Amino acid sequence: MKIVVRNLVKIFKVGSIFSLKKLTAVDNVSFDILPGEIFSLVGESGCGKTTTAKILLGLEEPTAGEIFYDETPLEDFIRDKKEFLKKVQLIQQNPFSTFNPFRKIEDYLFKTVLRFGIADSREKAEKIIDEKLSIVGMSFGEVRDRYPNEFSGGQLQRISIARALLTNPSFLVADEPVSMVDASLRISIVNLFKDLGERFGISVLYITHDLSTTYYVADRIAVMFRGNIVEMGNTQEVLDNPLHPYTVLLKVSVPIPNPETSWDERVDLSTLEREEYFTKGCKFAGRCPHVKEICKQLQPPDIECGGRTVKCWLYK
Amino acid sequence: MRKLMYSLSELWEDPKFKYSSIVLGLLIFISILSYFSPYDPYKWYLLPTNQPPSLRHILGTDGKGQDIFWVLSFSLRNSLMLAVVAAVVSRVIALLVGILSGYLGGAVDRLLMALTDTFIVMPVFPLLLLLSSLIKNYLTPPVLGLIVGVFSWSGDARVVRSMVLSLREREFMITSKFSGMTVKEVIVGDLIPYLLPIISGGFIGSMMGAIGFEVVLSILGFVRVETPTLGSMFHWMINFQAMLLGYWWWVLTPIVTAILLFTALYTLSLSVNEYLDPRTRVQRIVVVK
Amino acid sequence: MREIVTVENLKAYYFIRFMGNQTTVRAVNGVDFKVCEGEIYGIAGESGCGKSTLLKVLFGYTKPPLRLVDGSVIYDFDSQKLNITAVNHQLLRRVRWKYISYVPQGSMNVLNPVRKVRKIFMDVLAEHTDMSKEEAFYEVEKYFEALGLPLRVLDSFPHQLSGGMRQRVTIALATILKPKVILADEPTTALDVVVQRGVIQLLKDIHDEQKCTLIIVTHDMGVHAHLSSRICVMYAGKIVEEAPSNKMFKDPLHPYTKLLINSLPSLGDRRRREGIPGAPPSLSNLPPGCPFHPRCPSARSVCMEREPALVTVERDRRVACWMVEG
Amino acid sequence: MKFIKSYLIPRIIQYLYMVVIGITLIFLIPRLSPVDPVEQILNTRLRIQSTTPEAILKIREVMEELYGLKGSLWEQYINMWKRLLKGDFGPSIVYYPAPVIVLIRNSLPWTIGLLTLTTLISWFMGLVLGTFLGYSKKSSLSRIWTAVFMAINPVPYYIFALTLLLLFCYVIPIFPLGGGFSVGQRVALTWSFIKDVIKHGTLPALSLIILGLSGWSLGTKILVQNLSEEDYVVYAQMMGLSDQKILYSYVLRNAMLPQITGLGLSLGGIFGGAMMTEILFTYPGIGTLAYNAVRANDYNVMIAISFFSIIAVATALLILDLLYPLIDPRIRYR
Repeated sequence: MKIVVRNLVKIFKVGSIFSLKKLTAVDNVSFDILPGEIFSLVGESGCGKTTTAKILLGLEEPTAGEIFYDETPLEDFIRDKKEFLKKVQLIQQNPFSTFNPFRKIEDYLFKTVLRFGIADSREKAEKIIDEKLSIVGMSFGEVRDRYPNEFSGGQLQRISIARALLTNPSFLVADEPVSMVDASLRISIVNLFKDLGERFGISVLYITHDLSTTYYVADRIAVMFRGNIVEMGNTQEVLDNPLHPYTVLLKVSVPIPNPETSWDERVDLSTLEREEYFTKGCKFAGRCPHVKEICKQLQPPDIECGGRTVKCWLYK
Repeated sequence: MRKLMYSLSELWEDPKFKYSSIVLGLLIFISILSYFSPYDPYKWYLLPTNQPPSLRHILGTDGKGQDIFWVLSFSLRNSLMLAVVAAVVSRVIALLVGILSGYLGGAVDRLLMALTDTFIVMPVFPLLLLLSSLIKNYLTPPVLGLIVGVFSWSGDARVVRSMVLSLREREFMITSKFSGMTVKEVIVGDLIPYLLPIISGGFIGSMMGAIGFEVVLSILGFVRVETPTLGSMFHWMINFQAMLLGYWWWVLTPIVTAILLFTALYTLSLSVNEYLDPRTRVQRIVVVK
Repeated sequence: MREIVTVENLKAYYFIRFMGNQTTVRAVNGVDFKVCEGEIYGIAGESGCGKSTLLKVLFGYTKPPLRLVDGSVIYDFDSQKLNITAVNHQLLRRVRWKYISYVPQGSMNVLNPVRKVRKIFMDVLAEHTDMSKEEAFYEVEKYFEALGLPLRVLDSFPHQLSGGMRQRVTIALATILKPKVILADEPTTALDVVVQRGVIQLLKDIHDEQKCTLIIVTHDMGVHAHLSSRICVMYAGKIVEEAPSNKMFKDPLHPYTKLLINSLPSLGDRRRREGIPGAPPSLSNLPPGCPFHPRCPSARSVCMEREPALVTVERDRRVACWMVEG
Repeated sequence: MKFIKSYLIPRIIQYLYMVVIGITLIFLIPRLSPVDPVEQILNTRLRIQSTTPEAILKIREVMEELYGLKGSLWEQYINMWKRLLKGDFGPSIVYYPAPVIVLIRNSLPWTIGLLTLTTLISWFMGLVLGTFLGYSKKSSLSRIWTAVFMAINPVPYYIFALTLLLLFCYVIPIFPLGGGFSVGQRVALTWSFIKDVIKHGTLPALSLIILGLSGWSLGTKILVQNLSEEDYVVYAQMMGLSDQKILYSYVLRNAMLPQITGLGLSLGGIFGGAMMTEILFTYPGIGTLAYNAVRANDYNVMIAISFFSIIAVATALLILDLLYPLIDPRIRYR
């Protein structure tokens, strides 16, 4: 499935009715996700990546902007709720809270299969469930009659992926799918995503703050900062040679598991994180090492630069 | 069903639960006996008055010439019925208002919460007094239960709402949605397990409140005291000055019964609340297996 | 160099009872190691391997259901030796913060929500020094300036601070008395990368400045690579490998360490990697023999029957594996 | 300024709204009930003395006037508001022609004196004792106290009060049977009068304090127990802070927040709570007044008491809401 997002804006109203403050969580964001591609939204907490995902999933209303699923506008597509949820599925961040601890795992799996008309009897459903579980390296026997907290985080995240695959979706949103999973199990889950595009042609929106797994798994990347996409392009190109100063900062902050790479230069931490949303110029101007006068006055436009987009005055 | 039996057997390990269920069981048994009573509870002076306990009348007779044991049996039946009606009514309203308000949000939420707040500031006691004195002749125990129920849901509706509000933000609610679950399934499967402690604790609490309220109304003479209830037993006992005349069996019967009933309900709610606490319940699922 | 912490055969279990069912969680199951003065000693391992519990025991904080079963933790300060598992409550309170302090996991809720940050610092100073109120007031400011933290934070309530700032405040709180040993439990977990780097920087600065000893627990091997000088890897309540960090990353000996390090994706490398099969064992139901054998690709029959001891293979390396002979 | 706009005004609107709805309900309930109070009074009067139909009509008219039952429902409603705003609750039926407001003015000090004092005492003692019970829950002293309170707590108030009466008025007669002061005492601010009032007030106060204390203690105990497991309390223990410091600045400070709400609500609710005490101890307060009013269908008195009751609870809630930002910084800086 091809997803097109154009000029997406989401403004939250904070405070009470008497002292409204507008917070632009997603600020004029545009991107495409191609069929069978893993597209990654990368950024720190509060950069708007999760809000963007929620809008794509129909869980949040956009303030402005357009979204198309294979040319169909989101508003039209979502009208048939069953069809929408069949085509668009998600995997959440924390496997321990993805499932209600008082509900059996199989409850979720059977409901998904039966409600979306994938199978019409429990026997057939069980076969389909077993099939999808085997994709993630598990079987129905392991899951039968058991509750979520009888599983480890890694297992739960596999089940979560299998559940999302049950409806044979064309688009999968994965919101930080491995950040709560143990290191030894993380890569095997990331590998599942790697295969999804190749084996099933599913488009994946992979949301994360972890550049290492993004580099490993994503085809294209968009780096978000305070609601803006500041840099977008081919993952390898962007991360091997970042252009935007924020991408550079992100990259050098990744703790690489190799003691020989040392951190020489020091980083400055913003103490005014909330204020950065409300600045009128470039939102990174406050801590950018290359800041110019224009950066403080005017928000930079999206600039095409060697096959990628950068939102920075340096490249004008 | 198997799960329920298992839970009961687990609860039985708790001495609090054991005590309260034995006492309540006994009281319920006595109240059921009323269906086999040899006497009509509304007829006075069928028996010699003020007889101390004997084999014929195990709790003696009172100043109205009635057998105290059989009066007690009818009274317990009526008081318990009233309590259950009040508890069911107030729980149903509290859950309905709380869940609707928290789940739907928006204008519905504001409207329902405005209503709830009003009921919170209402001076329930004087108002109920006024009401019951006005319709004294219509006040059968179930009607009184209904009235008490209608006036005692507001606090818990707020608690339910705030719990639903926080549950609504949980990730598993989104999973349920993407698994195609219906609103009913989400409420039953995702919300109710977390609301159980407040439902059960509130149920027992409003039972206690309703019984106590009936006793107060009866002592004050604001209900039809001819109907045998725990409260009317107090009423006649005080009215006939049984205390001053030294008819200890008549004085002690309602007092001991009331204390037994209230302590049993109280310990039952403590024990059940401990058992239903979601934190320990989640852990127990694994340990039990 | 002088050994400041000596841990011997430490065993600490959680005894949990539910409605008549008793379970024993062997969180720390026979751990021994030594830490030298001025070192940054890293403890690595996945969730549920007992590393956080170990740190609590090192701090002398064993509260039911956690109970110390065996072993000792001996601190060797200039003047005296101290077995923290066997000192009384009074002495423990005097030693804590002044000599040994603790940076907790997740600073979200460790600061009293109704108390200003400055007050919390002054509580600590009032308890452990004989400073007057005014002296304490300025001492806190001086320390914040030295660490490069904004002073306005002092007059805020904890909920007004961002997660990263709260974590840095917590670190400052743990180090204001310049303790000899600092125990840090996952100090960078749940922080954004840039903030995480700032926190690591802060810990390093404090270490260089105060010449203290740092014992740091984290599951993030990347953080260990940048912070720890020596690392031990825990698995199922035990240390399976211990080595200086450059050797650990370059040439891991234990199969678990090997798989763990090789499974980490890194920037600039898209080659396919494989994860470790299976899942970590439950600490209340350990497999017989080597606890890693069900997941180990090179397990032999001996691994299923007997547990390997942690043996010294080189001067500064120890491994617990039948495949590696000392 | 921002505080007034975003905090004060919405709350005052809410306050007015609650008062209006509450009073409207009080207005509606008797009118919706199937019984006509005038009819009821007429019936009882007519049983005693025979009257001509014209006289009955006359009496009925006068009664309807007194009750505010003249005209359409809407007119009655508007009239009620007009009178309420003037502080005019009409005359009492029982003590005709004494105005209701005077009756209330005479009863109010007794109720407020007894109930406010006992509520404050039991709240404060409950807070202190409950904190002790919760923080040192393993000591045997704490266990004994908890057991005692758990035994007292479910006992219904009237049984408890009756037992006290039996014990201290009949078995060991050290307190007077009831009343606010001895018959024949002159109501004046003299030493002997005050002593008399205290003597009469002790037993009802005791009954309220003991039951209240057990409730507040157990509530605080649970709060403190839960708070003791909070990360910041555990961390304060790790920091080596003294138990006093932790109890006072870390535990109690946080336990206060919900308990102050509780105090406010029960202070607001003293009119409702007063009734049983005052009747059992024949204490001359609002409760007794309400009791007599209900028995004699003294409708205006009931309306007036309900009105004050609503105002009291709503005002208590408003004051709490306004105080909350001062106690809890999390609300102040939202």
